[in-house]
Order: sequence, then C-alpha cells, then structure tokens
Amino acid sequence: MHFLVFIKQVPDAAQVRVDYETGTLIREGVPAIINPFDKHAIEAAVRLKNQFGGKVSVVCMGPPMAEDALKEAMSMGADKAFLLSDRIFAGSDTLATSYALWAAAKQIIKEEGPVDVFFAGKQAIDGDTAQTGPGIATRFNVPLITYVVDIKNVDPEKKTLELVRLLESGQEVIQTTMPCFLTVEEELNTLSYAPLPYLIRAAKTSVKVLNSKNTEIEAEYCGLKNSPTKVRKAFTPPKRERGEMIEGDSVDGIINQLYEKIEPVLKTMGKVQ
Amino acid sequence: MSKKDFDVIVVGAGPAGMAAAYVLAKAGVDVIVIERGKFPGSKNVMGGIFYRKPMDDLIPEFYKEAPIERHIVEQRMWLMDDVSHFSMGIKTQKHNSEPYNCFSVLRAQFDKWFSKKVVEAGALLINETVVTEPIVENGKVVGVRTDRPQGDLYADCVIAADGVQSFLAKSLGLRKKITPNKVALGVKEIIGLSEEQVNDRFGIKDSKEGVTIEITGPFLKGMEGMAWMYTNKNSVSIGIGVIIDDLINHNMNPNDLLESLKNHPSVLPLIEGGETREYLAHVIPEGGYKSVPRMYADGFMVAGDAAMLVDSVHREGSNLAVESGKLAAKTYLEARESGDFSEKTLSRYQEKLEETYVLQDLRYYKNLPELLEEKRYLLTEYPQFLIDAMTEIYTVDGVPKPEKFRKIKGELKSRFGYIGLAKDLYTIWRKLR
Amino acid sequence: MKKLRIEDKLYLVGYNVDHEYSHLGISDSEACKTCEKKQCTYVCPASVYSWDEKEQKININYDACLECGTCRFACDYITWKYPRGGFGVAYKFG
Amino acid sequence: MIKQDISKYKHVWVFIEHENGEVARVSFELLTKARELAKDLGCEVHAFTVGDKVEQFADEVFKYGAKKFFVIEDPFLKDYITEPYRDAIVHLIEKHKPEVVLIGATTLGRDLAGTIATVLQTGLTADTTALDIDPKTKNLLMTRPTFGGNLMATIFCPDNRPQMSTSRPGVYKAIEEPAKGQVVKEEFEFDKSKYTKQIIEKIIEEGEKVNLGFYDIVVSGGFGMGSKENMKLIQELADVLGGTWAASRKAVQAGWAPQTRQVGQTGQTVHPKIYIACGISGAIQHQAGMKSSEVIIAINKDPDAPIFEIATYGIMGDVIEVLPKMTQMFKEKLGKA
Repeated sequence: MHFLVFIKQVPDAAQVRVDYETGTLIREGVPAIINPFDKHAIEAAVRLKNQFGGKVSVVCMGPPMAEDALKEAMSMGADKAFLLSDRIFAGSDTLATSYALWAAAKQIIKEEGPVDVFFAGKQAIDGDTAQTGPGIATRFNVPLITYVVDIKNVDPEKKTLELVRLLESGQEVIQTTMPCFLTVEEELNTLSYAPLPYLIRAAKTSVKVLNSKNTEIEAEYCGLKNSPTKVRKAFTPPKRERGEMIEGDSVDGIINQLYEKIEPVLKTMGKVQ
Repeated sequence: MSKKDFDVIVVGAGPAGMAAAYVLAKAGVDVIVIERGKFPGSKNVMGGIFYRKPMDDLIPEFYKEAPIERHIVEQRMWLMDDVSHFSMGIKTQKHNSEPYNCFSVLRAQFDKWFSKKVVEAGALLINETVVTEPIVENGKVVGVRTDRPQGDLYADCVIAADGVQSFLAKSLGLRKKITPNKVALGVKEIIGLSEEQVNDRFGIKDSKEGVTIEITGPFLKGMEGMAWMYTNKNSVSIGIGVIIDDLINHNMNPNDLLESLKNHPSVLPLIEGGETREYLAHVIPEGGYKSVPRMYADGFMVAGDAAMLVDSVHREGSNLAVESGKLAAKTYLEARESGDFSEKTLSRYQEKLEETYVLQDLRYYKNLPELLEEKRYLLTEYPQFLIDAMTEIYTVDGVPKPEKFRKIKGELKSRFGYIGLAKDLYTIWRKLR
Repeated sequence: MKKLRIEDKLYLVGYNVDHEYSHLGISDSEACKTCEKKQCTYVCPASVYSWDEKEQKININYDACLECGTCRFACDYITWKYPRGGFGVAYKFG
Repeated sequence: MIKQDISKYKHVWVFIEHENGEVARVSFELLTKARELAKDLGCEVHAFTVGDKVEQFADEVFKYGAKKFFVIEDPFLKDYITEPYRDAIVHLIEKHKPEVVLIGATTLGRDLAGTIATVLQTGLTADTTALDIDPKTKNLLMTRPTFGGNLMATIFCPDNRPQMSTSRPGVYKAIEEPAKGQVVKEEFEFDKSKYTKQIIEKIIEEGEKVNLGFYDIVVSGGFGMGSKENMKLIQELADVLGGTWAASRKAVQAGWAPQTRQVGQTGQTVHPKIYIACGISGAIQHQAGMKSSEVIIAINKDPDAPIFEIATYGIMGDVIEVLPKMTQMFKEKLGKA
C-alpha cells in the first residue's frame, strides 16, 4: 500500500511570545518544527506500512529550510520525501495551498504509484485553520475523515478501513473505501522512538524538490495574488489585566456574589434559562 | 574485526566532535557524528568567547560566513565587591581588523552552522540519539550502543566528544568520578537590547565590535567563581560560574546569585531595561591539568570538555575543544596508515596535545585549582584590599597623599602581615611554575 | 531591574518534554529523609527538586531540567541520565 | 484564481447545524449576528440546511429572524456524512448565490466548510471570533486568532463569493427577533454509488480520551488540591456546570490526573467561556494554556498567586472549603438539585 502524508513546518507556537508594545510576535530564535499533529499522521502511516507493507511518501510545502522537516519525517520511517518549494507559492491561502499540494501529490502519484490513504494532521498550530487537508481531499474527490483517533480493520484486499473520529458529543466509527483522506488527532498514537537505521537512512537520503517546472502546477492558482482571502491586518490581543477579588464575610456570600457576576455568561451559554 | 558500519564514530556534535569529524570527512574517512540534541548546539552553552585561531586553521576565514555576533576589541577585568569595581583591561585596534582575535557567538546558531560544514564535508550527522555506552570486545572499543532500537554501531575508532558529563570516558575507567569541588555551575541569561544600546553602553563604535567583561572578587562572598558579560549583536550574555561545592556550602541558589549580579550597581546600568530572552545552565570542568584523564584506549579517544580541557584562568574551552578534536582526527589518520588503532598508537594523541598550547597552558596552571581551594581568601581579601586602596587614592578629602600611601601600607600590613604576604606571593609563584 | 523568578525564566526556554520517561531519579529515597542540607533543593538552577514535607520525599519536576548535571555532582543518590534523544532542553541562543 | 461576477451574490446565509433532531445553539448565535451584518449590507438573513427531516426547524429559525429557510430533505441525509452534505449544500449555494455563508466552527462545521469552499473555489476564513462589514467596500471582515490566540488576523475575501466563515460557538449571544419566513424546498439527485463512506457506530459517552477544547467550561485543579481524592471536587463542579475538568502540570506530575487533561505550555491550550482555576498558582507556563479564556475564576489561598494577575474574578480561600459549597450552590441555582 502507498501512504502519502502532507506535513507542514511551523514555528514552535509554544515558544512564540507576544511583544505587547509593538503588537507583534517575537519569533527570533523560535525553532521550526514539524506541526505536532502531522507527526502523528506520519507515525500512523509508518505503522500501517510496517503492518501491511508498502511505502510512505511525505510532502511538505515551504521554503528550502523545510527540508529539515522532511528529513525528520524520514527518520520517523517515511520512505520518500518531497519538498514543494517555489516562489510562486508565497502568500498562498488555504485554497491556493490545497491546490499546490494537490497538484504536487498528483506528480508524486505519477512517480510513486497510486495512493491508498492520504494523511494530514488535523490542523497546523500556527494558522489553526484545519482547512488544507479537507481542501486536498475535495480536489482528489476521495472520502474525507477528520479528527481521527483510531484506525481499525484495515482490509488491503477489499480496500476498506474503519476509523474512529472525535465528535463534541463522543466518537463515531466510520467505514470507508480507499483511497481516502484522514486528518488526525494527537490521540491517534504515541510517537515511537524510531530505530537508528531509520535515522541513518534519512541522513543519507536526499529530498526531492518539486516546483512549478517539474510538476503541472499552474501559477495562476498560486500565491498571494490568486488567493481569494487576504490579510487586512494582524494584531495582538490586549494584555490581560488583573480583575476583581471577590470578598465577603462568608464563603456562601462570596459564592453568591460570584454567581451573580457570571450569570449573564451562563445565560448566553444556555446553562440557565 | 567482525562488524564495521563506519570508520569512525564521533560522539557529540560540539566543537570538539565536529572539528574531529570535519578533519576526518575531508580526508575521506567514513565518519558518523551522533548528537543527542534536536540539532547541534541545542544543548550547548558557552560561558566564554570563541577564539579564531584553531577554527581558522580548520576552515580558513570561517568568520566571514559563520553566524558570529561581534568580534572582540576590548576585554575588561573587574575586581568587584558589593559597591565598587576596580577595572583593568585592554582595548586595541589590533583586534579590530581581520583576521580578528576572538568573537562572541551564540552556540545554538554557531554549532548548527558548523555542523552544516561538517555534513558538506561528507560526514553523516545523526541527531536526537543518545550514546549510552561503548561496546567493548576483547578489551577494545569496537563501537557504541545508543538508546535507539537497533542502535548498535561498529567502527575502527570512537572519538568521545560527549561533553563534561562524558559517560563514555567514565565507563571505560579513564575518568575518575568528578567531585563537586572540581566542577563549576555556570548560569547565564541572554538579555535583549537594541544594537545601539549595546554600542552606547559598552562604548563601542558599531555593532561589529564587541566587549567582554570578566568579574571576580569579594562580591562572590568567598566562593570560587567568575562572572562575565559579553556583547552580542542585539543582546548581552551575562552569567556567573561558581564551584558547585561552594554553592552547596554557602546554601546558594544559582539563580539568586545571577539576579544579585544583574542588580549590582556596576552591572545594572549596562543591562537595564533589557528583556531576558533565554536562561541557560551548564557545568564547566575546573579541575585543570590534574583532572585531565588518559585520553585514549584501544580504539578510543576523548576530546574537549569530556577530557576536562578547560583553561579556567583564561576562560578558554571551545578553542581547546577544537584543537583536541583536530588532533584526535589526525591521530586516527596516522593510525589508519598502519591499520593499528591500539592504545599504543592512539597514545600519540595525548603526546600531540602535550606538544601544543592546550596541555602546556593547562600544565602551567596545574596547581592553581588546589591553591584556590586551600586559600580562598586570595579571591576575596587581596581584591578587597586593591579596591579599598584604589578608592582611597581616588578620594579627595584633604588628606595628603603621602599619608594616604602610608595608610594603605598600614592596611596591607594589618590585613595580611608582611610574612603572610610574602608567603602568599611565594606560594603563587611556586604553584604557577 | 525586576527580579525574575525561576519559573518565569524557564518559560523562555524551549523544551521537548518526554511524557513517557523521566531521566532523573533518586536511588534511595530513604536517604533524603535524613539528608540535612537537601542541597538538591537549592543548588539546581531550574529548581527541579523540592522537598515534600507531607510525603517526606523529594519531588522531581524533570521537565524543567536544563541538563547541566549539577545535581548529579552535588548528590550521590541522584540518578542522572541524558533524556532520550531529541527530548529535553533545546536552547534557541546558547 | 477563478474570477466571478460578484454582483450576482446577495444575502447572508447561516447554516443550521443539527443532530438528533435538535439545532445546535451556534446556529442561533450566528442568525443573530447575521441580522446585524444584513442590516449593514442592506439585505436579508437566510437560513439553510440539509438532512432527513429538517423542515421542522423552520419555526425556530424564523424566530431568530431568518426570512427564508432553504432546505434539501432526503432520508439519505439522515446522518451527517461529509460528502453528500457537501454536494447538497453546494447545489443550494450555486443556485441561490448568497453573498455571505456562516457556519459554526464546530467539529461538523469545520469538517464541512473547507470542502464546500474548495468545490466553490472561494475563500474561507476558519474559526473566526469577530465579523464586521467594511463600511466602504461592504466586504465581510473576519477576525480570527492564530498562534494559539497570541495573534489576531483580520481576513477578507474581496473578489470571490460567497464570503465564507466558520465562527466559534459562544462568541455571539442568541437573541430572538421573530420574522415571517418562508421555507424554500429544493431537490437534489444523489448518485448514491459515489459515496463510499458510512457511519457504523456512534459512541456518545465520553471515553478515556478527552479533548478539552470542546468544552465551554473547564474546571481545573492544581497542586493546591492537596491530594488525588480531592480532585473529585473539581469533577463534581464540572459536572454541575456541564463542563469538563483539567489539571495543572504539578497535579499531573503528582499523579492526580492523566497527562491528557493537562492544561498549559506542555499540555493542551484551551479557551473556554469560563475557566475555573482551583488551587493553581498560575505560573506563566500554566497561563500559556488558558489565558485566552473569556472569564477566568481563580480560587487560591495565596494572595500573591500569579493566577490572580489574570483572573477576572479572584477568590482568596481554601479550595477544599470553597469547592463543595460552590458545587452545592450552583446546583441549586442552575436548577439541578
């Protein structure tokens, strides 16, 4: 079976700090990492490969330094790595990004053969949109299953599998045919501590670069100019100020006061009629 | 030889390991470097500055492309008590032109760059892997065990550049247990300031020039240690290193110590208003020459901090690391000629180091660690006397100068006694021989 | 200058916390009970160790560890290993 | 990019999300917000949905001011499955050309919106927390948090229609303003062989795995809870409030809660409407995971606890004493006693 994982290299959002004076983010020195959700997608693909045979390809759109993310994916057990890198992609929104990745994936399929399961993380921790994966799935016109927390009953013969996905109210089990597109939650698996030969192979293998010249990507669908959404402004939310201490003679009195203060909020949530 | 994956395994991608790997890769040796960090430099902290010479021999004019912060044109030395500091130092334009003398660098960035050069030279770099122990067969090191599944690797020779903790050298019995009186903890902060602020506050012309300040004296309350400030492009590194035994005995929390340093009236104006960007800690081997172990075994060499190669008097470590890595690699290349990686052949490595400034410098100060351990007052009372004397001399208060000098002489006599003074001078002279 | 607390400073440090495995330990927790100085509680630059009076044991907050190894030199009962590869502290500047 | 004649698009549409015959609250919130937007645009608010028996929602939808309710009814659409829902909705949108389409940023909404926007080749702004109309251009301005809430971005979609947004639940208050509305029923022929995905089972109760981000009330316990047993106190309060419980890193490390419930720098980031921090000192590492909560209530013995620096309401007191009383009193007030 062939598994294709879409990954993104992101700044480690946990290390990004806000500069309230300038209203910008402090990104100096913040390392670039594989989007944490995507790592679980890679892990899932590698596990399926180890169980059913086949190979795992990984593709990442980004600047040349995103090669590090692909190398890391290979050290987790991916077999083939593709860096989609071209200036024409600069400023792409989710629609333009899903176009470019879809077109790149078609090229990868040409080179590596048809894909059974596409994978991506449920969202990226920098943009938090959760839109690129669904966008690519739609362009391939394959079933999309988001927020996956478990993969079961994979049948490579019948080309079916079952997925458990997270809902607000619980979970649901979905059966689908392959090819299909999964976006995954962190709970899907625990990342393995990869064997040393994976790391050595990753260090020895080079990443293939895809761009507008060696794929059929059309520039008129890429980049800032061809993205339907544009950023009007970016700003940091106001710094949180110290609120109010609720004081009183008795605990009951304090809780009563508190309740009165939060009752309007509870009402908007429909907790009180 | 039963198994062999590589010619050489280098453990640790710090300056020592990468210097070794660079030389080996350039010579066409099949070398793998194993680093436990996310990337080279991610675990590394430097309390010192990076000297040009050994690195320049390796990669000529490296400073033109490496991510260095500033080249150092002025080095100040402060003796400091709680309210004063007595300053000495050297600022020279001789250090303000290429090829420069030394640089301030940020290790996370510099080491990453260095590792790229090493990979370009042909070495294989594996990150995120801990080497747990050497594999020894028939008394000979034949490889290493890592903490990864299927993690054994075999080679002709292992170069351990795994830092001050060096579990490898220790497990081979080369290194004794390090006692807390032979090792210092350094804590450091990177404090962000604008380039202009750094230039103005340190009195430098532009953001290429840099200043270092090294501080010792009675403010350390008798603990053996040293504080430092280095100018980076748009930040200042400020840190303090103290012998761990002293921290324990003085019930001292290193962060409190660093905070009091930052708020010292002599220090504060230089960093005031800056925003702390990072907080770091690392230990520094301070044992000097006497703690340097045997640096070789069958199929094995130790380099850098792992071999305790730190000159604590001159705050040099990374250049000794680079030099030792280079020499370990050269020793391997010689051994390869004969195909003999035995202890005997590799012993040439230590001899080579003895022939260079690395061990010669350390040997020169070999008795100093004990001296300072014995006579702690050398670090407090003499500097305090000097500070007091300078304060006296520069205080204009109507007292005639001859009387001031008499007073200072009197102080000298009452604080130390002429006999004590003579003894101390004699001891220092003798210990430094 | 405003005094920074250790936790404020540690917030500036990048970590890749290993939720599976702690690299720090104490070989004989009985020894802590009779340890007079409990130097691990103040000599660690990241305040990893704290004495739990109620439980009569040292608590180890290993994810804050800066991997300097000071504790290991300061106390023979502390078992200290490197974190697994890639985990632990990752400095931005160094 | 596909160029469109955007002048042909009119009216603000709100997707009516439903499950088990009930409309999701966020749909009413969005209808209320849509009325404001429609006023600025000089157009109407329309609701739309697809499903098995969905016409029954008409009354509720009109109560919140929708002038029209577009529906496609088909037993095939009984349960939510992405692809048939998408195709039916795309059919509605292509036929009636709304200017704005608002969908709740729920699991379902975020699953659905991206795929619709891709078919329509239009822009979509995900998970917005503010919607405004640019008075000059009449474009929809959509503001959303990124970088875990550290940065806000205002996005617009000038040349494509509809302008689509998924909006975070709980941001707008649902207020009734009844309108006389009209149900517009549309048909869609499904090629059922095209859809190869089916739901096998729904598991409604909460399992071991928790996604704290789904809850609008989070009650969180720290080291000040004192013991594992005392963590029950926060669970009980969370139950009364219909929220979930979480823990600080110190409580997790003490073994009082699983790592999956940890809030903070090395745990999950949450932004509920109400976050109740119980016995949590609130080190900056913890704040990183919850400071964008709308209302923060802190209960702590230590008056100098940093959590009070960011709390909307602070109570200085012993959690062990305060929590049981709070649970009891809230139970009565919320009519759950």
